[in-house]
Formats: sequence, C-alpha cells, structure tokens
Amino acid sequence: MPVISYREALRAAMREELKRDENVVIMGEEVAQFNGAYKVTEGLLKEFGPKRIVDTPISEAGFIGLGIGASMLGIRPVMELMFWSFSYVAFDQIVNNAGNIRYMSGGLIHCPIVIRGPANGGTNVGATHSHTPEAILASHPGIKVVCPATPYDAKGLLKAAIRDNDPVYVMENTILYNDKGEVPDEDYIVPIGVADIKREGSDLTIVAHGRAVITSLKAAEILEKEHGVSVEVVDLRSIRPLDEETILASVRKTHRALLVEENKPFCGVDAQVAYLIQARAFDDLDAPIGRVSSIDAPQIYCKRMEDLQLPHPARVVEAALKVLA
Amino acid sequence: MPVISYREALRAAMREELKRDENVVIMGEEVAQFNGAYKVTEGLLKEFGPKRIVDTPISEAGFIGLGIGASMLGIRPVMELMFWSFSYVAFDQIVNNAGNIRYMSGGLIHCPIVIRGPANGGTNVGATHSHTPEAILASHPGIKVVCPATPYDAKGLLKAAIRDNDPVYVMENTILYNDKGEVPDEDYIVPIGVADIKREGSDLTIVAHGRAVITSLKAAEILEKEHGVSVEVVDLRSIRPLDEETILASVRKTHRALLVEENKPFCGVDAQVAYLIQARAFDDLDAPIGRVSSIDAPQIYCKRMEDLQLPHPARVVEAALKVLA
Amino acid sequence: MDSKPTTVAKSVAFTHPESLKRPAGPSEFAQHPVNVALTKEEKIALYTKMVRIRHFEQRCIRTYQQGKIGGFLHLYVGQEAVAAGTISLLGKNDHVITGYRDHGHGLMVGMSMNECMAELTGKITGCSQGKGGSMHYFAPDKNYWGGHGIVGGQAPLGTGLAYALKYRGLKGCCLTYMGDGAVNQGAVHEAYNLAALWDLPVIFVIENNGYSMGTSQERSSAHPGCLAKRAEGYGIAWDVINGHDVYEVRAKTSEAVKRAHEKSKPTVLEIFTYRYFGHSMADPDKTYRDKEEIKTYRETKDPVFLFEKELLLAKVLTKDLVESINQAAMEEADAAAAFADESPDPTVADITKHIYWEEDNRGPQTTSRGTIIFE
Amino acid sequence: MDSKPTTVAKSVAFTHPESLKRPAGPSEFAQHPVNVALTKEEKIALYTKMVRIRHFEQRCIRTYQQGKIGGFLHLYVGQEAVAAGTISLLGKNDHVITGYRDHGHGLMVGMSMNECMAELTGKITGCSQGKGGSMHYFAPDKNYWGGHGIVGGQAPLGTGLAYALKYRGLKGCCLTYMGDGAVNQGAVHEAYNLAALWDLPVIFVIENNGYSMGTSQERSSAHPGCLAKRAEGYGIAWDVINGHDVYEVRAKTSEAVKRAHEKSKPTVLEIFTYRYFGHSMADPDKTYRDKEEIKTYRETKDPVFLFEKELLLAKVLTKDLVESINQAAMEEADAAAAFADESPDPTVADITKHIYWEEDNRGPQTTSRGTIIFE
Ligand SMILES: Cc1ncc(C[n+]2csc(CCOP(=O)(O)OP(=O)(O)O)c2C)c(N)n1
Ligand SMILES: Cc1ncc(C[n+]2csc(CCOP(=O)(O)OP(=O)(O)O)c2C)c(N)n1
Ligand SMILES: [Mg+2]
Ligand SMILES: [Mg+2]
Repeated sequence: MPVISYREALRAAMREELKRDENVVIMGEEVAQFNGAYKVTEGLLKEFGPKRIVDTPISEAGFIGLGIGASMLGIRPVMELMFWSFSYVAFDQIVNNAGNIRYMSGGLIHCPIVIRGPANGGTNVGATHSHTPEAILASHPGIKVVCPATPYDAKGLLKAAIRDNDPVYVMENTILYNDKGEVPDEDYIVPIGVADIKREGSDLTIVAHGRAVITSLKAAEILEKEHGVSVEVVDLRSIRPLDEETILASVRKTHRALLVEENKPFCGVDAQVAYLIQARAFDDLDAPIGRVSSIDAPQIYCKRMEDLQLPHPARVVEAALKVLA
Repeated sequence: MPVISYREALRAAMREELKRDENVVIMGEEVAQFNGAYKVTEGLLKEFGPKRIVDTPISEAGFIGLGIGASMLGIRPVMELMFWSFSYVAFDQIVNNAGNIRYMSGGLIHCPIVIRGPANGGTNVGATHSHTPEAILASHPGIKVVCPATPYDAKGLLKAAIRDNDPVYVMENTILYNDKGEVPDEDYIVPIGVADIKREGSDLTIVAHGRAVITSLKAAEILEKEHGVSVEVVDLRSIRPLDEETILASVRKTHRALLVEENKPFCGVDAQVAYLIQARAFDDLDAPIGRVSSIDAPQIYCKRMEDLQLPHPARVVEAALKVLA
Repeated sequence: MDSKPTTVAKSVAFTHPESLKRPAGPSEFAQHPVNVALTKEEKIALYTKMVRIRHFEQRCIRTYQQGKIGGFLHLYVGQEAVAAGTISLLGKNDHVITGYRDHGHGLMVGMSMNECMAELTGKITGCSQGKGGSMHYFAPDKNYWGGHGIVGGQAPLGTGLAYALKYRGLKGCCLTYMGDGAVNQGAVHEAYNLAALWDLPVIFVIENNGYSMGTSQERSSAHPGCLAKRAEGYGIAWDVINGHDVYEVRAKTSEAVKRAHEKSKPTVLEIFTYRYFGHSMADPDKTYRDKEEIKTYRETKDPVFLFEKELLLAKVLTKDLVESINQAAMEEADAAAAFADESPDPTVADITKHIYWEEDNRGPQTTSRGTIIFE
Repeated sequence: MDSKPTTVAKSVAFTHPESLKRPAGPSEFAQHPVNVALTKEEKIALYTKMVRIRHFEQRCIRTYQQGKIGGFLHLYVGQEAVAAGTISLLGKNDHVITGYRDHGHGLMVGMSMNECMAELTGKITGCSQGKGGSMHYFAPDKNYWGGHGIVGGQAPLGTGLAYALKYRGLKGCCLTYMGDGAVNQGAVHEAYNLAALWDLPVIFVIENNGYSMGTSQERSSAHPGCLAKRAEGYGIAWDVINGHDVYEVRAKTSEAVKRAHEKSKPTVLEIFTYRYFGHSMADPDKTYRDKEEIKTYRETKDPVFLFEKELLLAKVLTKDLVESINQAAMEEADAAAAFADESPDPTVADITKHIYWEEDNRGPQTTSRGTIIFE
C-alpha cells in the first residue's frame, strides 16, 4: 500500500470527492492560490479551477454561513478553517444554522457541509490559536465531529464526511500533517462513529482521540517494555457519533481505563467517556478511571512549557501506573 | 426577611452595586428604556440615568467586546444578553478576549466583566433560543460561570460576580424569574465556588444546578413521601469554580449519586461531576452514578414535548430509584 | 481612486421618505411595466394574498390569547406589502429567506394557513412538525428557507443560496430579508462583502419598520440618511422604497431582480414599513412609541387599505368583492385554527427524530454508525 | 433624507493613492503645524524610533532562523511610518490596541527591546512572561492593550477603551489598528456602528499593506475605491493616507485625534503601506506577488529612508548621525537577543498562573473559592 502523509491523505480525499461529485466545492482562506496555509489543498486549484476551489475573505461567519446556505441547495462545501479556533467568530452559524436546520424544519432541509482544519495546541502560537472545540461542538445534537489520528483515518473519515448528509466537523492536527502511514489508493471510507483499536492489550484500556492516540501508543510501548503492562489503545476517531460499544468492550476486558485527550479537562470528551464507562461497566472496573488532559490553563506560548502542558508519553505512563496500582 | 422574586433579587443586586461603585454600568439590548426584555432591569434607567444604564444595538460581538475593552480600563460592565443563546454570535469575544486577556498578558490586564441573562429551555421558543452554554463556557480556563437557582443565590452571586476581577458569566432562568424567596435587604454576597446543600439527606445525593435544583427538590419530596428515601440535594451554584469538596462529602455520606441538569447530556457539567466522583470517591460508591439531562435533541418547539424534554420530577424520581436499586 | 475623503460626516436622524407623505391616491408606480403587466386577476390575487396575511395574523392573536400559542409570536400586520410586493415578482428559481417575523413570507410563497397555524400550536401537522415554531417556518419545496431566530443570522445563508444558484447555472436570485435592527449584526456585513466580491444574485431586503423591539432606529443605527446606503461601502447597488405602496415595492424590487438575473449582482433594498403590534405578543408596547404614531400609520398608510383603494378606484375591485375576499380569508384562518386544534401533538419519540439524516432515512448506512443521541 | 439611491455602483480595483507616486523629496506635509511643531530633537527621536523598529524586526528574523522563535512571527518592516507617525501624536490619555502584527506599536509606545525579544523566545522576562508570544504583546502601563491574534477581534475592544475614556471624562482617544483583510470581519462593523452611534473617541486605523496573507486586497474586499469609505455608511469621518510619509501620517492623523479629543467622534483612517516580508515567517511569499513589486517599494517608498532623506535635506540629520543611530539600534537589538537568550523559561508551575485574579492576589478571598483549575 502506498505510504503517504496525513496531509496528502486529506488532499487525496478531497481530490477523489471533487472528481466523484461536481457539487463538492473547497472553500476557505488561502486554500486556492496560496495552496493552503498548511498546504493541505496544494495543487487543487490547478487541477480543478477557481469554481471548485475558492479563496475567501477573512469572514468566517460570512463564508461558513454562505456554505451552509449553499449546502441546503445541493452544494457540498468543504470549508477549511485555518484554525478551528476561528470557529468562535462563526459559532452561531456553525451551531445554530448548520446544526439545527434539519431539526427545526422537521427534517425538510439537510445541510451536508464539512468544515475541516486543525484543532490543536503544540504549535507555539498561544491561547487564541490553540482551541480544541471537539467537545463543545459535539455537545450540540445535530452536529458530527471526527478527529483522525492517522493518514488512513484522515482520508477515510474526510471522504465519509463529504458524503454525509449532515454537518460534519473534521478536526485535524498540524503536528500530524507530516506523519506518514499506509493509505490505499482506491476509494474507501472510514465510517463515522466507529472507533478503532490501534493496539490490543489486556491490562489497561487507554481511550484517546486525535494526536493523543499517537502519544498513547508511545506510552503503551514504554509501559510494555519498562513495566510489563499490556495496554489496549482505543482510538475514538469520531467524537459524535461515539462508538460506545467498542469502549465498553475493551474496558470489560481490561477492567481498567485511562482516558487521554489534548483538550482541557473540564467537560472534555473524556468526562463524557468516564461517565459512560462507570454507568455501563461499573462492576467491571477494578480501579477509578484515570484521565490525562492538557494542563488546565489557556494555552501557554512558551514552547517548552506548551509541550509539557499537553499530554506527553511520560505523563500518560505515570497516570497509567496510577490506574494500575 | 423580605420575600422577593428572583427577578427582584437580581435587580436589587444591580441597584446596590450601581450605588456602591460608580464604575458599574448596565448594558444590553432593551435594558434601559424598555425596562429589560424580562423586566429584570426595570426602573434602573429612571434611578441611575442613561450614563449608567445603556441600551445597545443588536450587536452582541460589538457591545460585549466594547464592554471587555472598557473593563480593562476600569469600568465594571454588567452586560445583559437577552438570551445566553445569543452569546454564540459573540463567542470569540467572550472566550478569547475576556477569557484569555489576563493569561496572555502574564497577569498585567484584568477583565472584570459580568455577562448575565437567561440560559434555559422550557419557554417554547425553539432550538435557537434555548441553549444552556454553562458547560462549554466553563470548559475554558479564565472564565467563571454561576447558575443561581433561588432569589437568595441570585442576588448574592450577582453581587459577587460584579465585585470579581475576572469575567463572570451569570446564567439565569426565565422560568425562575417569578419564583419568590427570602432575600436580605442588607449587603451580602454568595461566594463564587461554594455549593449549597439545599436539602439534607442520607440515602442519595442529587447534584444539580439552576432550575434543575428546583426540579430535584420536588423529586426529593416525592422520593421521601412515596418511597421513604432520604435525599440530599447539592446545588452547585457555581460551575466554575466548582465546589468539588461539597459534592464529594455528600457522596461519601450517601454512597449514591444522581446528577441532574437541564443541559444536553454530551459533555455536560454532569459528565465532569461524574468523572470527579468516580475518580475521588470510587470506593464510596455503591452503585453507578445516574444522570438526568434534557433529552438529547435540539430544543423542540412544541411546549408539551419540551416540558418532557427537560428533566422533570417524575423523570428524576425514576432515575433515582434506579440508582437506589 | 474615485473616492474623496470626508472630514465631516453627519448622522442624520431617521425619517421616513418623502414619498410616504404623499396624499393617498393612485400610486405613481401603477404605470411601471411590472405593474401594468398584471392582469386584473393577478391584481386581485395580490390583494387577496395581502388580506390573507392580515387575517391570518389577526387570528393568531386570538389563538395566542386562548393560550394555544406560547413563546414568541411576531406579527406581520402593517408590513404586508413588503412580502407581497417582493415575492409576487419571483419565479421558479427565485428563493426566499428571512428572520423570525416570517409568517407573511410563508403565506406569500404558498404555505397553507393550516400548516402555519398548526406549527404555531406545536402540532405534528405543522410545517415543521411542531419543531420550529413561529420563528422557524420552512417550506423548501416552495423555495422558502425560513424563518431564522438569530437576528441577522440568515444573511449569510441567503447569500449562500444565491451562491448555489450561480454555481449551478440557474438564473435566479435569493431575497434575503432582515429588520432595521439586524443591519448591525456583523454577519450581515460579511455577507454584503461576499455578495459584492463574488457577484452573487442576492437581494438584501431591509424591512425598516422603525423599531427593533423597543429601540427606535435612531437609537440603534448610525447612518448617513438611510441604512441601505451602507451598501455603497461595498460597491453594491441600493434603493429605498415606500413599503406602504405595493406597486412601488414591485417596481423597485423588479430592478433588483433584473440585476440579479441578468448581471448576477446583489442589491440592498431598504423598504420603509411599520408594524402595528408590539415586537412580539410579549411586548406591552408602552415605552417606546405612542399610540398616536400607530394610529396615523393605520389611518393613512395602511398597505392593504391603500391597495384596496387603488384597486377600487381602478375598478379592479368592487366593495362586494372586497367583502367576500375578506370574509373568505377570515374563514380560512378560522378553519386553520380549528385544524390546529384538532391536530395531534408530536410524541416523546418525535423529540429525537430529525436530528440526523440517516436516522430519518434508514437503510444501508454507509457513512455513520455509533451512538448519536446520548443519555 | 439626504441620500440618493444608486442604481449602478462599481467596485473599483485597488490602487495606491496618487500621492504615493509623487517623486521623492520634501514631504508636502512637512509644513503641517504638527510637524512644524516638532523640535529637531523630536524629529531625530522619531526617526530613531523608526530605525529601532526596523532593526528589532530584522534581528527577530535571525533569532527565528536560529530556531529560538517558533510559531508565528509577523514582521512590521516596511510599515514603520504607520505606527511611528500615529503613535508619536499621542498623549497621556491616549491608548493603543492592534492585531497580531504588533511589534512596531509596542516599541513605539515605549516597550523595551528586551521584554519584546524575550517574549518572542518565550522567556519569563518577556512582556507577558512568555505567555503571549509574538501576536500578544501587552503593556497596559504604557496604554498599550495588545496584540490580538484573532483578526478584527480587537476592534470592539478599542471601541470599549474609548468608551471608558469618555465615561471617565478623560480627554483621550484609542487608536485601533487593523489590516486590510480585517475589515471584512463582522466585529469591525459592529464596532463602527457603536462608535458612531455613541460618539466615541476611537480612531480605526486600517493599515492597508495590500495583502491579507496571500490574498491581494482586490480578492478580499469589495469597495468603491477604498476601504475607509465604508465609514460613510455609519456617518463616520474618514481619510486616506500615504503611509510611506511619516509627516503625512502625522498630519492627517492629528485631525482625527483632534476630532476625538474635541468632539469625541470616531474616524476611520486608511493608511497605505507595504510589508516587505511574507505574511509571517512561515509564508514562503511566492504565490501572490512578485519580487519586482517588493523591490519597487523598497527602493522608492521605504518610509524609513524617505524620512531619513527628508531629515538629511533639512539638515536635521547628518550622515554620521544616521550611522550612529542605526548602529545603536542594531546593538540594542543584539543586546535584546542576548538578554532573551540568557533569560530563564517559565516553569511548569507558571502554566497555571495568571488565569484568575485571585490566584495572583492571594489574601482574604471574599468572592471566589472552589476548584478553578481542573485535573
Ligand atoms: C443575535 C440576536 N440578538 C438578539 C435577539 C433578540 N431579538 C429578536 S428580534 C429583535 C429585534 C429585531 O429588530 P429588527 O431587526 O428591526 O426586526 P423587526 O422585529 O422589526 O422585524 C431582537 C433584539 C436575537 N433574536 N438574536
Ligand atoms: C478570525 C481569524 N481568521 C483568520 C486568521 C488567520 N490570519 C491571521 S492574519 C491573516 C491575514 C490578515 O491580513 P490583514 O488584516 O491585511 O493584516 P496584515 O497581516 O496584512 O497586517 C489571517 C487570515 C485569524 N488570525 N483570525
Ligand atoms: Mg424593525
Ligand atoms: Mg494586510
């Protein structure tokens, strides 16, 4: 299978869907002529022309709202947010207009919009540019949220998102853009709402999403080698829909759970996962559920500290040992 | 002690603080000449004049941002949002500018702004007007969120909020505005971050906030009378800061917990509370933690169904019996 | 650069355009081609539609007072000529979107009084099955995209509908309505810029009824004489219209429709109108305008009566016909109220329907699984 | 109503104002009273400040290339006359706020190169203790309110600072800077309306450097000749300025400052300028403008060199003085880099400081308890 980067995988997903459906449009700041702030859309303007690949002014509420309106009339816009942090200036459009239109119209209108872009810390850009809004968006019924951790999932989830008839918000990670992995050339999708066991194990379940999956896999390696612990790593992939059964099955097997995310802890995704596990696998648990999140502060600028603010393998190992104690 | 309504209690808080500090300004849509969309600010224009009580255009991002800027220079704005749902058009200002300015300036700038207004369903106005963003806002460090359930707390928390040097977001409830209760005439505050045991009990802890407290108290009554169960009701009052110790102490006493909120369930406040309880009182729990939230859908318009979508005493009783089973 | 700096710019207080002050009589726009082109039947139909809006809204008041409608109820009475005049010009590929004061537009695009009334009372037979309510009417089969509760939030959506028309090569436009208060929402300006920059066939219609809730226009909006003029900053064509004269509304809007259809260019229209009732039924309407003002409008500028007079003078209508049209509209509204009364509520199971497409369209689910509705 | 409808409105492509094309030579604004009023020392100081900005920024490039600055680094080189000219006019009660391209303004209000450089490298000695970074400089003791990363987000804040000045009866103003791309953010328009409606002493300065990232102004903004003209829609006074001539910047901005101080009225100023480097250091600067354009600006419109020439001609500066001023600025920047190098990082414990006021100001806590930082 070809080995390509996460960035290339996303691009491949868009290329394939642009070819498959003439109503797919890529839109966002700098996506066309500049080839994308992160070069994810590189070459698409050249290949598909300015009707399909559209540069926008810096008007997130305006152009995302426009995309929502267009989607109601059959266009399938794939909007790039340069950072998901900028969703905050378009929050009303993203939640109320995209997320509620189907419901409020009693199912008469659908809104097949995709919004994608990076949602992560770790890039030394400070608090305003490092939000990870997967939990706050997924808390609104009507919305779907996915967070791919690998090139394979990035392509498969983005393609599924583009074909989905509801608004799907794809949260990527700039730090993963260069990560490489095997990605089939042919058409495939990763169904939204299906978690993936990225590593099997028997002593502890780590549940993670996004880049925290990669961190957890590193921690699992260390736990195995240095502590003889067999760790299962469940990659949520989708935040909403959430694959509750895969989480529960793993916990029922290992009896211990550690939840890792790059989000801030308060009401994060893992707060919900913790609730789920204790509600549905209470008697299977041999220890309290552990959590590792970003240190609870606005994102610090200083890169050395930011790296420590985010979950890193040593912190995951330490937390895992606590859950295992 | 005088018995006044929740609405009057809020107004009294503002009157007293307007008198105490000449830098306190009340601002929002229809707060002055119209006397407030919900009459919370009734009479204030007459008493304090147009410099202190200011009507704004329908520009939430603009006037809240203006308030944030003014607060940095010593004004203490108390902004009314007609609905907290409208915070979504001002989300960036509310989160990034108010919530991050102290942090990003290394503590040089503070932002003593209060934003208040109703955040609730149950008023038959549909999905766009029924958001309850306490969890999503409180998930951002730098922000404080309080949800008073009684007239006493409404006055005390709002006064504390106005004196606080950080952004405090006060989420009220239109359905509670006419509720009456004892409220001292004299100056007092309810410290932010201190939960309140609204009813003592020994068999089950119900944790709630906002109007869910009232619902839970009704359910507790029924549980006592019809099922002989002694229920303790913990009113969070503040979402952030969160009085974790009061929650834990109660659960350690009763060994069973039911969490009730009017929010939607996914990553709600009670997801975090559930995580907290199982993390810190795991061995004290005799049963899985139960939760009652709004039924997980955008708010339905039909009033009869909306009343069932929200937590109501029967649903709380049923969930309580399950936790007790 | 064709612009000159100003050093002094004055904000002029809001006044209705001169044209509103003209004595009642035949409209100077009666002879405009789009109005001349109307057959007698079409004129009667237009009048009938305005009357139907009026009576529907008035019936709503009663239903509200009976406690059968809760929440917000924003009435369109007084503004009928705006929806009627503008929407009467539309063809197959023309679309409509508006704010929460959306009943008039709904009836104009052809929604039935039944589905409209049933929606207000939260019944399953409502246009949105009782899920949207007064502020959230929808009829996409009639090119009507709502009914939006967040002030100004529909402006980018309307621009997007226009974008889709252009993208798909359809010769159409999207009428995007908003109030005089809505123009101060940032989303509106972002939409203006996009519409102008990309030459989109969207027509922004500012229904200027002088007030946003209890705030008169002078207290909410700084402007140099009128709100439409903000369009100039984006190089967008604009016009102001006397919204009490349905012929004038049609005449001037037709230019904008032409501009959209032929040049794929946006327009901002400011239509001066007036609402007779409070902002919503919850508004006691006591603090911000006096009864005299309402009376004057009702007596001298009522759009339905002015058009009625016009058509009576022109012998298109007769007193009898007026009577029977009004009678029929009232009966239709009464029947709608009865229909709503008899209709069933949604069920608890309905609460979690229509959230996600695949839930409503079960079958081979390829894209999405997992839990989407949580406990 | 003093406005006239337009039926045709054209969007004119962006061109720099004629004044930019004038041959180099003495500025026609040298004789403006605010410039005449400058003493020789003040002129030299103004030049020195521009030079300091230039050399600080150029030193930053090196530090960035050494890998000591990460994330974004938006340089101000080419735009010096804007911050220098405008801020040189300010007094005790005048305030400044801007976007993320904030180094020039920071140095102009009097921040030290040390604290600025240390902030960039994330050190505890930085102006924000390594918490803000390049985009988020702050010096409230110098009336400098940042440094804001979200495009346009500072516009309402600046309006609020002006509001506070007026509320407290202080005769001051707030210079609120933004880029040519920022004008398409809704928050900016909401701020315009509030400023005009409430007569606030805010001066919106559009630093039009022709590009927002890789998007030329014509591709981002519809306008009728210039961006400042959008102010007219709100009845706000406006002007356009050649931002390569610091005397012109001072002359025209002084009118706005006067308007703010004396009439408490807002102004929108569009200052034409140019940035020599990419949008940020991460921008390869290859797709959207050609090297020729940059060269032309550097060679014919450089604001530092033009002012240097002007002052040499006027015998305010000598070649030697120019030399020594530049030398000193370079040394100061090098020293700042060394200072940053030697400064310690924040600690892990610092990550959770400065989130809430009471955490930094321990003592009798009356308002707030409970857990505020979560695990
Ligand atoms: C963003 C937002 N802010 C506030 C409101 C509350 N609100 C609803 S209608 C309205 C007044 C709008 O006035 P206008 O735009 O003139 O329309 P009109 O009611 O006159 O038709 C307000 C303040 C809202 N729905 N959305
Ligand atoms: C809301 C928002 N959208 C996008 C960005 C990313 N971004 C940062 S600067 C910039 C370009 C701004 O250009 P302009 O306003 O002209 O300022 P300049 O960089 O030229 O000084 C963009 C798109 C952002 N920071 N905030
Ligand atoms: Mg109005
Ligand atoms: Mg620029």
